[in-house]
Amino acid sequence: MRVFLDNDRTTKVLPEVAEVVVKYMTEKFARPDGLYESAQEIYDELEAAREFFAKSINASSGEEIIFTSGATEANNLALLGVARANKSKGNHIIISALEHGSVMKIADVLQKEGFEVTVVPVDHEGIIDLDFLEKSIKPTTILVSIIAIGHFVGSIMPLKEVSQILKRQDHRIYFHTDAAEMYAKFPIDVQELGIDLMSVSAHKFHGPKGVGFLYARKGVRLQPIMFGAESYDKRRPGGENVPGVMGMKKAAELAFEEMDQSLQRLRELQEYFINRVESEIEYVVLNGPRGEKRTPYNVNFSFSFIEGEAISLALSLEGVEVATGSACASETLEPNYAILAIGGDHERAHGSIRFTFNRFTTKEELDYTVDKLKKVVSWLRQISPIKPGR
Amino acid sequence: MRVFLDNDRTTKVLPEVAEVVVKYMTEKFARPDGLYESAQEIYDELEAAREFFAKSINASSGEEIIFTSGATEANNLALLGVARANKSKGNHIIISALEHGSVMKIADVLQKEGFEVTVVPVDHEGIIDLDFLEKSIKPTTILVSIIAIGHFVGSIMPLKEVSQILKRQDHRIYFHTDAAEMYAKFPIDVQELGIDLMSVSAHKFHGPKGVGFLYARKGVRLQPIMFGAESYDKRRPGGENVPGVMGMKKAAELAFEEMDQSLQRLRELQEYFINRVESEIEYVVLNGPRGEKRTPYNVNFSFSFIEGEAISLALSLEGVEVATGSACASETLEPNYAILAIGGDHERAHGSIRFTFNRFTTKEELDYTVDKLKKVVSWLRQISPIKPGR
Amino acid sequence: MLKYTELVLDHFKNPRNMGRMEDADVTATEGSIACGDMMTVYLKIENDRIVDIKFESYGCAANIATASMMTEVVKGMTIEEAKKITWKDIVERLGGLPQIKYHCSNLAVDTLKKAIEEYEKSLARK
Ligand SMILES: Cc1ncc(COP(=O)(O)O)c(C=O)c1O
Ligand SMILES: Cc1ncc(COP(=O)(O)O)c(C=O)c1O
Ligand code: FES
Ligand code: FES
Repeated sequence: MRVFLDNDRTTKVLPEVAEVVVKYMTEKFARPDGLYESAQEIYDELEAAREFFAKSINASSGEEIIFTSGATEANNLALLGVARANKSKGNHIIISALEHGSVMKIADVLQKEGFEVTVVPVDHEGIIDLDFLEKSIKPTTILVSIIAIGHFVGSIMPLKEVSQILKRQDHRIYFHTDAAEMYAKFPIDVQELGIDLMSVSAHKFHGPKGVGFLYARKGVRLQPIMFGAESYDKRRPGGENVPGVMGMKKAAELAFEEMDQSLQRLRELQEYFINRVESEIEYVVLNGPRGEKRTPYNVNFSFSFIEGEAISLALSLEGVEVATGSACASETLEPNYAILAIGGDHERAHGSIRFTFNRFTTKEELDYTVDKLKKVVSWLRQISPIKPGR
Repeated sequence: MRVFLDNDRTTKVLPEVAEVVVKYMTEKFARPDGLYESAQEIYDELEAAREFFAKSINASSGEEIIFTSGATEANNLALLGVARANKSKGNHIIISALEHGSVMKIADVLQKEGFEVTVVPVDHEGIIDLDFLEKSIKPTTILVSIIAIGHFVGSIMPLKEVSQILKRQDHRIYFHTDAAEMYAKFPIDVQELGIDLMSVSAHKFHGPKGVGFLYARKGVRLQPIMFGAESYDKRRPGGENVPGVMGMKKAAELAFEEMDQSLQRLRELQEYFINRVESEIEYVVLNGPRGEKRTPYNVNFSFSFIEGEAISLALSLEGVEVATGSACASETLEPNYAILAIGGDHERAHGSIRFTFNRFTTKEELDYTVDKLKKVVSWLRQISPIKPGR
Repeated sequence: MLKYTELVLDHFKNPRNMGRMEDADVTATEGSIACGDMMTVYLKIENDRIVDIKFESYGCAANIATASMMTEVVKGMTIEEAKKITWKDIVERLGGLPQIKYHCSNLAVDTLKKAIEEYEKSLARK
């Protein structure tokens, strides 16, 4: 049995989605800018796709959707784009301590470009400190970027509360959220949540790799990060990835159809999984919150006395594929920043394993996973010189 | 019959390529950075793909290949990347008058960032003026970007002569070429041609849209245009488009297999097509060079007394899809800059039609095209108030 | 990117000489939990020869596999021979390791050396 529980990293494309991609690669292959009929058809379909994505988040118009090569590019366009285009208004930016690595890196770059960056801490459950956020706002604050679901530990961020804080200020502050792990899993209403910019990636919800979009509310000024010839969308030039966009649309349609049932079903599975692990394996700590505050797509445990790279490798030899926050598994040999941000120490990061589900994850797969996990953990603990109580 | 002769804009993906894309979407869907076996397999396959592309242009190592979302991004990374990373060495850049719109636009942006840009003119055949190029070099010149095949008019640029000029200088000047219309159609040897950076796009040779690469010779300093988390290639972060890259590889393999025969066959077809048009339609001018100096994939005619948008629309109603340089077909209502650059006037741009082939283009398709063209041109000339000799 | 050889994976899956030794002549521990890797080596020595060796390891797969290989290599060696063992010998026997793992694979040989030192100190005391 092979159980893929690294769905936060990427997901498998569904056959229905692949079919659409193939159709736009091999039949409807024109680009929207030709003068002939097949091109005009593609133009109309891209427009319809933008309308679809706009509707799916209650945006007011398809023009607010900018197709990109994924969420990393969307994050770059949002943060670099807003910061560079609005620097006459201020040079202060706020992000959270649980942003995805791309936002972290972009913030570093903006700092080098002369922007001031405040990182809002999170509590031990991975929820941002709203007071701290409010107090860090200055007259020069132009942009706040808070990830929709806390990186690695699965905490659902209080996006609405953030936007309420921003709306109370005397000046306009743009609100961006990286929703790569939320879109097509949860309902999102950008009006209700007060979101101005939002990043999405198709390969996180069974869509193709290399495509995503940025939602940018009308009126938000953005400086492009790439420049090109006259094309379908001036804010993002280049040959339009029509098969990617149409595949992403199909994937989103399928996801939205099943959204409520999936959330309900996964919530139960998640509880079941957490219960089994906590009752059948000793010395484990759940990283991140429990219940409503946690996405049902994520479970994250630290196993004491053993190391995460060894755990994940041993699990993969049993057919179970997961992620770890261990320093030993990272290129930079740094322990996972998300675990440190929620107050964990190096050891807790070291033994952390992230299990991320998709909407097709089954109870059988999770049972298999727990069985293998028990085996692997007890075996590695046998090898370890560190024993409980010593 | 439907005859697609706008292959410079994009091409149809081959079934063999689509098959590969589907395999990497639905089966081998992991990303290269996981710790489990399926991820490590993908890592190896991406490495092998880089080696393949490196070999295909006689580059010295796979590390010199950076996967991008297409040639527009590759051009941005090359021009913005080299200019911004090397501005301490100089601020002068040279491009040609027949660059693709993306390079033109990027050069504008660099000018706003404080760089000085020289545009090398072309002769009436669309070949760059090497003397002018050599004379415009200054001690502050850091980058020369010359498109491999002149935009719109199909002139093959003397890349080797350009690099010889650059090598004769006292200081190092990087040489970039936008080879989107040359790669996988012609043999390219970056050592022999002295190319330091080269942009490629898969959808120009029956590969997927949304993927391409930049070749960057070892030692060339580049500042990324996007920033992100630890990933497969630091110079271009973001979820790797594995299906796109593997599809591009398949498309290139197929193209390289048939390269010589295709070039030979298309050269004959091109001559046949030009001859038929010139002998059967009056008042036509071939835009761009003849013979060896022209890519066999491009034919471009101006038809006097009539306008290109009308011609191309009328042709498309007959099933023939082409491009035009008419101002009427452009968003900005500007006549095509390539026709002006080769010394044509507004009228010539107005009546210009570009026919671009792919390696599967047949004699039957071209015969059909000439027949429809004759019909359309004579009909539009009947309508036109401008008559020869008046 | 972590890529292990078949032999490394084999030593990881089936570590040789793994576990505690209750009647060891000498025991040494190197590394720390905070640092992220830690190892204990137990030696049984007769007539200056390592007649038995066991290890325990807290760390990644490379850490475990190098420890396992190290025990296999030195078991049966004289103390003098064992002192000449280098980290490079072990890594070569494993068919190589990813470069990023070099630092932690040192630990196996370091811990062995420390155990030998302890043993020699205890002899000197006698
Ligand atoms: C010469 C040239 N450069 C760059 C591009 C842009 O390529 P892409 O569509 O991959 O961004 C094209 C095609 O539009 C082209 O023909
Ligand atoms: C929260 C979050 N943001 C951004 C990204 C990057 O997305 P992409 O792979 O589309 O660049 C990811 C996935 O890696 C993610 O999980
Ligand atoms: S124990 Fe940390 S890298 Fe091996
Ligand atoms: S992981 Fe810290 S030294 Fe090996």
